[in-house]
Amino acid sequence: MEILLNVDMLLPLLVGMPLIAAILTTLLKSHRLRAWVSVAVALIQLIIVAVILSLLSNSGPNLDTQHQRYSFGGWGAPLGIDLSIDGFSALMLALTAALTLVLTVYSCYYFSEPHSGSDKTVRFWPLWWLLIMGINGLFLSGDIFNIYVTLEIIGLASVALVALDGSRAALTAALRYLLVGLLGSLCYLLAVALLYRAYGTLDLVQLSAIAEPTAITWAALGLITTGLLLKTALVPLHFWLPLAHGSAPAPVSAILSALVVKTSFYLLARFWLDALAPAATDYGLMMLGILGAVAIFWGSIQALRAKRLKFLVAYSTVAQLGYLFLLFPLVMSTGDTRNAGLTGPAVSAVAYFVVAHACAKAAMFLAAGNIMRMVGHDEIDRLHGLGKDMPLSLFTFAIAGASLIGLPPSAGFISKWLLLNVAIDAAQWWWVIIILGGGLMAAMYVFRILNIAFISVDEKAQPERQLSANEPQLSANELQLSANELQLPANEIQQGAVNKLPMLMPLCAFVLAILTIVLGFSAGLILDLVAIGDDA
Amino acid sequence: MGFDLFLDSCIVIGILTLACLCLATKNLFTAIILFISLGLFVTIAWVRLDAPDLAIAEAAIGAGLTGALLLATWRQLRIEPADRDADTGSKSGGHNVSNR
Amino acid sequence: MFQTAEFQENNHANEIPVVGRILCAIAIGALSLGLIVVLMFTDNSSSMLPSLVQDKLTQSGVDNPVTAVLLNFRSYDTLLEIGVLLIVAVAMLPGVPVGSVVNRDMPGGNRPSGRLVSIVPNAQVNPVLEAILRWLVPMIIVMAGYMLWTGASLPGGAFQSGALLAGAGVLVQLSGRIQFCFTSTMAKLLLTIGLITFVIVAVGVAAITGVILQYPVTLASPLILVIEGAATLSIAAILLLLYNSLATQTFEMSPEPSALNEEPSALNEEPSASNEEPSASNEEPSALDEEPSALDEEPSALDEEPSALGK
Amino acid sequence: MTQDLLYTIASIALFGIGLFGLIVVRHIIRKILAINMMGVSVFMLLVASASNVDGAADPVLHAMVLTGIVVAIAGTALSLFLASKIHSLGQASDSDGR
Repeated sequence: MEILLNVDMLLPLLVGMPLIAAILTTLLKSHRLRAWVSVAVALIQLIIVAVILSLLSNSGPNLDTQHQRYSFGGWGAPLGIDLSIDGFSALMLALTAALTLVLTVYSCYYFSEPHSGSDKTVRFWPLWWLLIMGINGLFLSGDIFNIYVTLEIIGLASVALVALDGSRAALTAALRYLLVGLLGSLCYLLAVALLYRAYGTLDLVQLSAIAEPTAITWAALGLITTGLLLKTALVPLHFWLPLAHGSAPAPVSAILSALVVKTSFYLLARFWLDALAPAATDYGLMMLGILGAVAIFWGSIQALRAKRLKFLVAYSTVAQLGYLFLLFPLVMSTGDTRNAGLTGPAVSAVAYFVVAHACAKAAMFLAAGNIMRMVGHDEIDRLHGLGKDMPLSLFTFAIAGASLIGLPPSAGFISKWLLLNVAIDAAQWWWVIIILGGGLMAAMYVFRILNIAFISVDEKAQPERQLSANEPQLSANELQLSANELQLPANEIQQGAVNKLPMLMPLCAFVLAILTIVLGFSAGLILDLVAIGDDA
Repeated sequence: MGFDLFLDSCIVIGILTLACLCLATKNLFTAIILFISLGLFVTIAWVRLDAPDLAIAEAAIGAGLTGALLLATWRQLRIEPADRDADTGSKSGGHNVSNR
Repeated sequence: MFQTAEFQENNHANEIPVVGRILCAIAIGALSLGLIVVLMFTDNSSSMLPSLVQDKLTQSGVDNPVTAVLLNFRSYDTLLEIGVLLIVAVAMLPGVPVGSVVNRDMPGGNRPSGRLVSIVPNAQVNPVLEAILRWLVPMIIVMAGYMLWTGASLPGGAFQSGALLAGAGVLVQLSGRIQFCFTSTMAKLLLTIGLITFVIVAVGVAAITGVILQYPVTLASPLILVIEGAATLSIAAILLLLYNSLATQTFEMSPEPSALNEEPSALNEEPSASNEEPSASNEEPSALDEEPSALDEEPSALDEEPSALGK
Repeated sequence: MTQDLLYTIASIALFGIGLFGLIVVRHIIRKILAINMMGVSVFMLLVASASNVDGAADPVLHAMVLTGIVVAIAGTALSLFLASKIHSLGQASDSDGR
């Protein structure tokens, strides 16, 4: 068994399966068939990742990283391209596979709505799978130019998915996102050119071995940081995110917030703490942390002021991304973990945070998508009394929100607890204030929604009628539906039957929300995983 | 060596000048044509830099097809119902594209 | 910076103020200068990669080192890159009138679906152009094939010859006689054939050598040619699709799908609109090889689009 | 002053011009042109780096640039497509009165 199943043999499958799915979904004519293929591939992908994880954790923490590489074409690192995996990237892959499965199932139902046109699935599935391929490829890649290609795949596929809606707002958001993405990847490519010029290699491991703190390395690191900050949407460069994430179809918003922005964060962590760690200065690390702190507050304030639910969730992403950047100053002061790759307590805490946020945010976007689907809009002021109509979706929103706030049984709580611990250990008490303050503000914007949705039931009927009057473009069908909604404030499942909201749609969101709770109880699993490859 | 360097300098100066002109010119069509010429200059630069593979690719893709795409889009942007009504083209619906 | 997609040329209202421009210029200038200085005072590492490529060239199955890198040493990059092209192709794929499902967003009838290449029944074709194309297009196709074949040893390869083929397609489409439709199954097969072949070969050689994309040395040369051939077809198809989508977009967006060649008034704008072209292109008469010809038949290619809009 | 240094300097200058254009220019097509210039400048840096090795030029860099050119046209096409679609939607909303 051990001989047959090596970890490295499975790595190319994670790129290959989505690619095959993309080809099949391009060629298949029936959209039912496309959906089945997608679900099947998502399942296979999850199984592969599960096998990889079990093999990795069996081989214990002290494994030789050289064995976890796969050389395409058998050429080996400097000449060919290697895939590599360590604890952090394994965690990211697991997260990707899990989210992909849930979101794929959700998308099957989301895009089957009659009036959206089945034409969309013709584009959606190939783009979806190419995006997954890019994400998997990026997490696995061990070659800086190959990372550029995967970055472009992710960027272009995300843009195409955002534009899928076809509305003017969505297209404008997509175009802006595309320009930002292209600028970001060009900065990255320029840095690759500088690094190759200076060091003559494209391999990440070799680069980390020979990188020196010279001017050209700093220039390259600066360019990489600028380019990837644009793509991660850290605060001064976040201007594109709310519109793009807020205008996309629900499953696309979910994957953009949960995974796509994390890919460029992952790269930043990879370069600052691993590949170019010798060139990372305390000043730069501190700067990233401060920007993160600003992001937490700015994003939260904007979320409090948002008028539409999806924009609130998108601004919440801006805020939550700020926490990730606390990684950099926190690593700085636990000095001994520098140069040790992506391991150590700060990395564990942030990795946990990434997972917690991804699940919670995906759940939130799916819940928002359900609300939009049911009600026909997502304007916060008109969501009164929704809690009675869509209890499961709102409950999902509440659980996910609790995780974002950091309330006890959730994964969000554990991740913030870990971050606080690291901050106190590192004697950087000021982050403690920021983390707690950010949680408080998250509570404010989450409860703002819950308050409107659950408590103000008596005002419900009127806004609903206003909705019908205000939006003349609603078809007769939809008017009928909202009338049904008024007459049948029964439970969610009956509602679903009437509104053609399949039960699985709120259920998918709910599964993700439950996942944040489950992760809260089994934190050890994730922390062990990140520790893989830790030499200590 | 001296002549080679002179030639390279000319190409480089040509590229930079074309880039500036392309962004500075008032007419969008001219800008696109200048960009295509920039692509041709870059093709020559690739030849000078001993990269014939790239020169062919740049001529075909960078200058040729990109130029075709740009011109096709430019044509699309010109087609407007508003333009047809008020064909003076001064300020038609805020979308006066080709403004000379 | 990227506030909205703007189409105004000289809209002074929301232009960045002069001070902002100057500050911006100074900042960018300083950064560029810094980078130049850094680059000037950094020794280039003598990378060992070029010599490594030379060493392994005999095992790669081709003589052109660039082709060897693209399709053997770093073939994974090339695979992903065709994936990039497929993303854009799918994103720009024209809308499909799906069988029984009535879709109000999609125009129904103006595209002859089912066939990749179709002849426009009563197109206005420039006779001179068509005569030229009759000679030029076969020559380009032969040229592309030659470039693909010699890509193993001389400059050239899949991308170049794919781009050439696409260029031929663009010219043919510009002539107005023939139009392409990318919604057919055949077209989709063409768009993906490069990736399909690549994946099949990658997995196939893994069955022999045990490593994905590791070609057996004796088979490397034909396998690379097979991949390149398929990739050429896909690249050409995708690039042509990109042009096609951009050039005929108003078809899809038009509220009235059936309006075709029925509005004489729509053609009236052409003379006035194309008046600027001679004056504008006079500035660069020499630098262009193919653009003048591309512009010449603009009216003939245009006669479809405005009519779709006109009402 | 050698050939590769000349092209290196030019490439950085072109990058600066492109970046400046991207920020300052308003028209969307010009922004796309500026992005393309930046792309060309990065390619130029790569090719200039390739040519300075004694003897044959570095094929790895050439392959990278070839990949980059194809990726660049993909991005350009997508952005032009979106721009043109937004433009035509603007018309549609004008004429439909939506």
